[in-house]
Amino acid sequence: CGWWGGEVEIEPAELVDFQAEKEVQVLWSSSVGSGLGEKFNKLSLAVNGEVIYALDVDGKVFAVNRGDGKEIWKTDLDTPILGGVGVGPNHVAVTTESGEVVMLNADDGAEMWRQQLSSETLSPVQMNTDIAVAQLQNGKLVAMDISTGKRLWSYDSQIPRLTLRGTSSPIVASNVTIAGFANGKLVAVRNDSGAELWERQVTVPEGKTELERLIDIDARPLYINGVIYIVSYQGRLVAVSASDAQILWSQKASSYQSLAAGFGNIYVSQENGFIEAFDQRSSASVWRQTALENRQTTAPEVLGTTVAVGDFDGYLHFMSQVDGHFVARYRVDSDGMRGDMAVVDDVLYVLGNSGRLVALQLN
Amino acid sequence: QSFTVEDVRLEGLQRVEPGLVLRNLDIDSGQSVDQSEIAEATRRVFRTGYFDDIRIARDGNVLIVRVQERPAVSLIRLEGNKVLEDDALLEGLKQNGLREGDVFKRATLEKIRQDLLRMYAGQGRYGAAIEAEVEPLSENRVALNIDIKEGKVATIQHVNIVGNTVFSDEELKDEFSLKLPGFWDFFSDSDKYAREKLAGDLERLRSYYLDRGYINFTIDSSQVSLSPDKKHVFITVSVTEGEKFSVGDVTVAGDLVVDEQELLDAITVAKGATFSRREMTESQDALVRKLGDKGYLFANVSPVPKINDDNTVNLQFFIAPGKQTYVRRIAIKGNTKTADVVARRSISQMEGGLVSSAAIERSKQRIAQTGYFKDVNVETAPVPGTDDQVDLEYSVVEDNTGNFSASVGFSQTSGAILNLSVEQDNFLGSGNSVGFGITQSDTITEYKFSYVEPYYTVDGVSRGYNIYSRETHYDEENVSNYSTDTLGAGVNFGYPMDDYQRLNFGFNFEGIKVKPSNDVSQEVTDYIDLEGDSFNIFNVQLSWSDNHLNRKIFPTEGYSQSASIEIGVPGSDLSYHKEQYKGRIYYPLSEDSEGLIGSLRGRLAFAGKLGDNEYPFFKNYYSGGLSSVRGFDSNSLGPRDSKDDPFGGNVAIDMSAELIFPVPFIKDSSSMRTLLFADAGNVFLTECPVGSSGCDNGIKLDELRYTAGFGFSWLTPIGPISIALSKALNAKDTDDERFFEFALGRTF
Amino acid sequence: CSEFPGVYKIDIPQGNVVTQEMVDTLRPGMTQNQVRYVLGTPLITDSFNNNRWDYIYRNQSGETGTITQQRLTVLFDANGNLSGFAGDFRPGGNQQ
Amino acid sequence: CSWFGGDEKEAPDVPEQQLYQEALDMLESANYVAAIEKLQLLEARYPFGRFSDQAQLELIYAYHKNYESEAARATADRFIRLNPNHENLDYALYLKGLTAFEKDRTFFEKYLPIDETQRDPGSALESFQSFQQLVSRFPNSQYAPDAQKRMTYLKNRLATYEMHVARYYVKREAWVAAANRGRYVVENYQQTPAVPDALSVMVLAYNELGMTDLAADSQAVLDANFPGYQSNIQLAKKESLLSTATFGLLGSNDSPRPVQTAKPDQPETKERSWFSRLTFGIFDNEAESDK
Repeated sequence: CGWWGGEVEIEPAELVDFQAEKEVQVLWSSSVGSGLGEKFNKLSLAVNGEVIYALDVDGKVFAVNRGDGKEIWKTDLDTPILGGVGVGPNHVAVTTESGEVVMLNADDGAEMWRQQLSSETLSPVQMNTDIAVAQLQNGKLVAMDISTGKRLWSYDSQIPRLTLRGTSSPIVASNVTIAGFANGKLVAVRNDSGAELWERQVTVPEGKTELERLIDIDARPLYINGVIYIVSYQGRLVAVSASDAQILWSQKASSYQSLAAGFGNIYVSQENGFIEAFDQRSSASVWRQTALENRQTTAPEVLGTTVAVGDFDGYLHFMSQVDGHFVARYRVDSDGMRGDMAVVDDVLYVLGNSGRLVALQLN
Repeated sequence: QSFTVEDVRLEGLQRVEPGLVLRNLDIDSGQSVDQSEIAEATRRVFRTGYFDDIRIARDGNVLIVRVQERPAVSLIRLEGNKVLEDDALLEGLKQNGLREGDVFKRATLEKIRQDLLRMYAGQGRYGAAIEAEVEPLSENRVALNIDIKEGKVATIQHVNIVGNTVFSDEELKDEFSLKLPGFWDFFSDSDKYAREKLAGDLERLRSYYLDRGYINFTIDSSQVSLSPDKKHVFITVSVTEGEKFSVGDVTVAGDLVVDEQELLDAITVAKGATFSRREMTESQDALVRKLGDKGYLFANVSPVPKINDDNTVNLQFFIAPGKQTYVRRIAIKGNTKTADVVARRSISQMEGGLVSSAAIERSKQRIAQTGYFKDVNVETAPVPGTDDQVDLEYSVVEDNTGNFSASVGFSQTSGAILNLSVEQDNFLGSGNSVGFGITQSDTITEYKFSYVEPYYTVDGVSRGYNIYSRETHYDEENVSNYSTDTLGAGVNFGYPMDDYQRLNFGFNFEGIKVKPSNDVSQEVTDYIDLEGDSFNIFNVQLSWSDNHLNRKIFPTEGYSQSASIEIGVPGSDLSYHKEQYKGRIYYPLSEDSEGLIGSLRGRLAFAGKLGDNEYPFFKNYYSGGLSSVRGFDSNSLGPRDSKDDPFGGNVAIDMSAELIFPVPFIKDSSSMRTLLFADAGNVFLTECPVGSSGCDNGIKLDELRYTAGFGFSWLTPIGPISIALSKALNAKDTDDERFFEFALGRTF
Repeated sequence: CSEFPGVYKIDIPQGNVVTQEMVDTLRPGMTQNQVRYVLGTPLITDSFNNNRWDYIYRNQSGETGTITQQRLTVLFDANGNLSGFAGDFRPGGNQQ
Repeated sequence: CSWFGGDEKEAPDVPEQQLYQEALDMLESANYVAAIEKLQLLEARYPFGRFSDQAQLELIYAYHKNYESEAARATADRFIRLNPNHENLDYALYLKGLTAFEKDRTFFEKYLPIDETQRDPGSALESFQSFQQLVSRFPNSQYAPDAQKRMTYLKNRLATYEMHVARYYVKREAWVAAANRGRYVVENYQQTPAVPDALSVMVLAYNELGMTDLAADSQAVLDANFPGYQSNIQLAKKESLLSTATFGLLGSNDSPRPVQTAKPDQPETKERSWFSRLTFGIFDNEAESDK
């Protein structure tokens, strides 16, 4: 309670020391653009084949070779970018602050088409072979033809006026798209017409104030052999069977980060910084790591036998998937980390807030 | 089995009133009760929530009710709250039914946490965290210790408008009151998110488009989102602009009780112009006012836009006049010192007469123009039981300047003033202005009596007279050194030419004796040789004034101008003519009434000789000082006589531009005014006065002096005080500059 | 000419404005409320005569000083119904 | 760990009886501010205590004596609302009337020769109503006689105020306004000294309005109740501008203006030209403006 500080805030937990069991090896690292800005936008990178696509908040999109980090091409849209990078068969999509979806050619970064939407798109545009679906901040899904950008259909879900910043990002399968909304609903729509197939209420809002009633689904639905796992803010972690949309099990949880899975567990990076593992079948809580309280942990990624999580100070924490004890730690970016990470062939790719792109391995 | 209760005895009561228990028990002596009725009574008492345990026993025919009171909260201790003070929080809890001395009920703890969290959420502090626990005290009382972490206020991180093509984001965001944290955001709270402010901003955004022709503009969605750490707020507004429309033909329909052309003239919306909702509403108000002037106070005008497909919109104003309304009674409130008639005579709306909204408003302005009141408001209340009669109530706030200004004053020009005069416009609240007294200072000794009755007749014909004897030592007032003894008497009267203009006439007699002091300047001695040193002058003054200011004390709007001519009538010892024009205009620069006001002021004066005698130098104009060009010693500008003392001139020009801004840091600043000013002015001599060895005569505009500075006026109970801090911009080394000027008895 | 040459005097409108059309719609036997609806609320209801209403209109023009005056007295019978009227208006309409 | 917070002021738990006694002593020694503080504490700490009713009454009295008329009125209203049939409710009503009676006369104005009846009656009405409630509900209360006297004073003051306004409207020649003001006095303030003047105004106004029958009625009532009463209210004499300017030396007084009954199609009078206004209408030719 400092004399000048005035406002007393909730303090993030200090770093605990531990016996490192694995050693972090950095394959390569390079600096990409001017970073992700402070507007709390989760500008996540994306990997497609041998190429990593990253971006910065001022509108520059980079394609970098996955092996050595060398830049393949760079396009400058010269307008602020809001959503992360979406990748398709031969396409790279980003969304701008003025509400446009810009589709670039994956080979050379040339602009293929541009489509004006009615609101901001804060999460990566998802694509399958022929349609690209953007999820807007005002609760709309808009599907566009992947080659021409022509609007095919749009689905509107009524969301409350006060929501959490950021949206989930839909799974676009061959004939159905599954998306989680800020009203705590998980919805499946037909790709051909946008008509609603089914809708499940993941969490029911309680409490009086708008604050207590926030139940956004900002995590991306996770599909593992026939079951969709989804978590909402101030609500529940739920497993839904993809075939008949029945809720298999649910556990109390609160997270706005995407999920990860490994060793039969589902890993949740809770809102208060706790990392928890739930058994995929029985939903029992296998272990819970509480040392990262209030450190604004990012979405978890599974790397080998560990599960990795970044935090607001830019530290990358590796925990054993078996019981959650710390295995290694490495500081990626002093500006902190927000975006989602990516793992391909046991290599973890991380884009820090200052624009530092790192590829690293554990051994 | 039941038994008749002879008496009821209560045991274990400490704080709660016996009456409360008995009322809920609801068993009175002589009533026969059985087991189930007693159980029911116990449940009723228990439901009051004051008791932990209730046991009913029977002693013969006496019912014994033994209660165990729940602990009372004797103290609520708050820890860690800085932004919301203790009593603000306690007050909030009290409103939700929890205060010291209350009984501590089970759900109280959780309720406290929720109430406090809600209070902080209301302040935009979504990140607050609160823990409350109970600490038992002696005598069945408890203390509640509440530990608060207030967290930061959620600031606006990002305002984004999507879908706007015609106007840029920056242009639109200027209209918002919610701003991104600016460099001085610690001062304003415009970056703190509040839902009502957002609603207001969206309305301003809509008006911005509707006022520029985009009649089909819609706001599709306005999304407010919060960062997970609850410190930042993001606002996204998606809009559809639609086409730009211009005005088609404008018509008036419905029960036109006033001839159509007069109504059409009141409408400012022109055919072919870009459609603007603001203009449409202004025209609507103009029509309502026009109908109000003709007695239809409750008239209703509704503009009906009809959209054509050629991007034009036809506007039809539909008129529903309602009944002609009359004023039954006019009440005047708040005048504890001023007589009712003094305010009532300025009201042109008559009791028992047809209502005219223009007259009601104009009367409010006329009362304010008397200068006796600091603030005037009018309210119209329909008379119950009738649909065509209203009562008016003019509420005034009296100017608190005291009746007497027997004061010891000080001003640069005349040093310490010992002033035992009663200078009172609204003498004893009679509305007449009376002045008598003695003023003694090193430049002026004056005995005077003046009396003016502004409303000698009921239509505002004013009449008054004054008698004075004054000895002015100009040498003290750093003007050429001579002094004058004047004995004068005069009569004046005036009358209104219309609602705003007045004509005033004055007939005065002056006996002036000029006394040159020892080293007097050549001009004075030569003048006296030529014309002698004592004169009896009979002069006639005719002045015209046109006053549209909204009030006399610290006007904020409107203009006023006056032109006057004074003729020393040929045949008296000295004849001359003096003409003067003065003008002032105030113009509010920002919509809200408390904002900036610009004002311009100007004086143009000319004088010359009439008949055979030379123009009397002691009737010269002077410039410099608080009333003309601030920043120069008073009367020091203009030509100098042979003794290098200011001689004045027969032509005077001064102008001033002022920027009036709200008084910072002071809440009730209705009796203060702060302004920045730029003055310019000087006096000139068209031809050299007799006896001067050569003077730079003629009106030379490059001789005008410019100054700029800060002015402050304050209406204190003992009289108005004015202060000016000014800097001359093009002073010559011979000028006497004056950085700080102060005077009691004048306001800017 | 007016005795204060040039002095601006305000008009002094007093009383209810009553027009011939209003008078024409009057029917004997009307209740007080019906009369009030047609003619408006009378500004003069004398304290000593409660079965008659006086609609007087007087305007003293500020410009010319001339006074225009117009008067209508409405009379009610014992149980408060319109029984007749007098004043500067010709009884128009189909007077029963 | 607040930097300035200091320790939570731990109000000692003074028993109810002692607190009330201390408050009474303060009242005795006319230390009203301290008394108010003690009584407020008592009310907060022991809302249902034995002394709460009596404490309320003492609080109203303390506010009144401390010139806090707003607080006194509010506390009195709350007391009357909370215990409608309390035995010394009359005291509360009396105090409420008293504070309104003194309310708008600031210290300064009491000593200036200002005719109070010409000023805003405002709280006089409120004071009158409180006393009226007191007298009607507690006719034999010890405060009733004094309340009655104050009511008559207030009634006279309100009536005189009405007459001042009536005189202005006579001077203004707004006859409907004057008649209604007169009528208001006659109907609301019967036994006050202003009634004869009110009747005279009604007679004058009705005559000027040409309603001679109504004028006769009023005159009859005036003669019946105040035989031979000569009121000083009459038509303001017309003075020409010249005579005003020269204090009556020159210029003549004109006769009252001609009365015209309105012809239904009254011609719109011509807007006076600027020239004729500036030259006082002297150069207007006869035909142009109708005399």
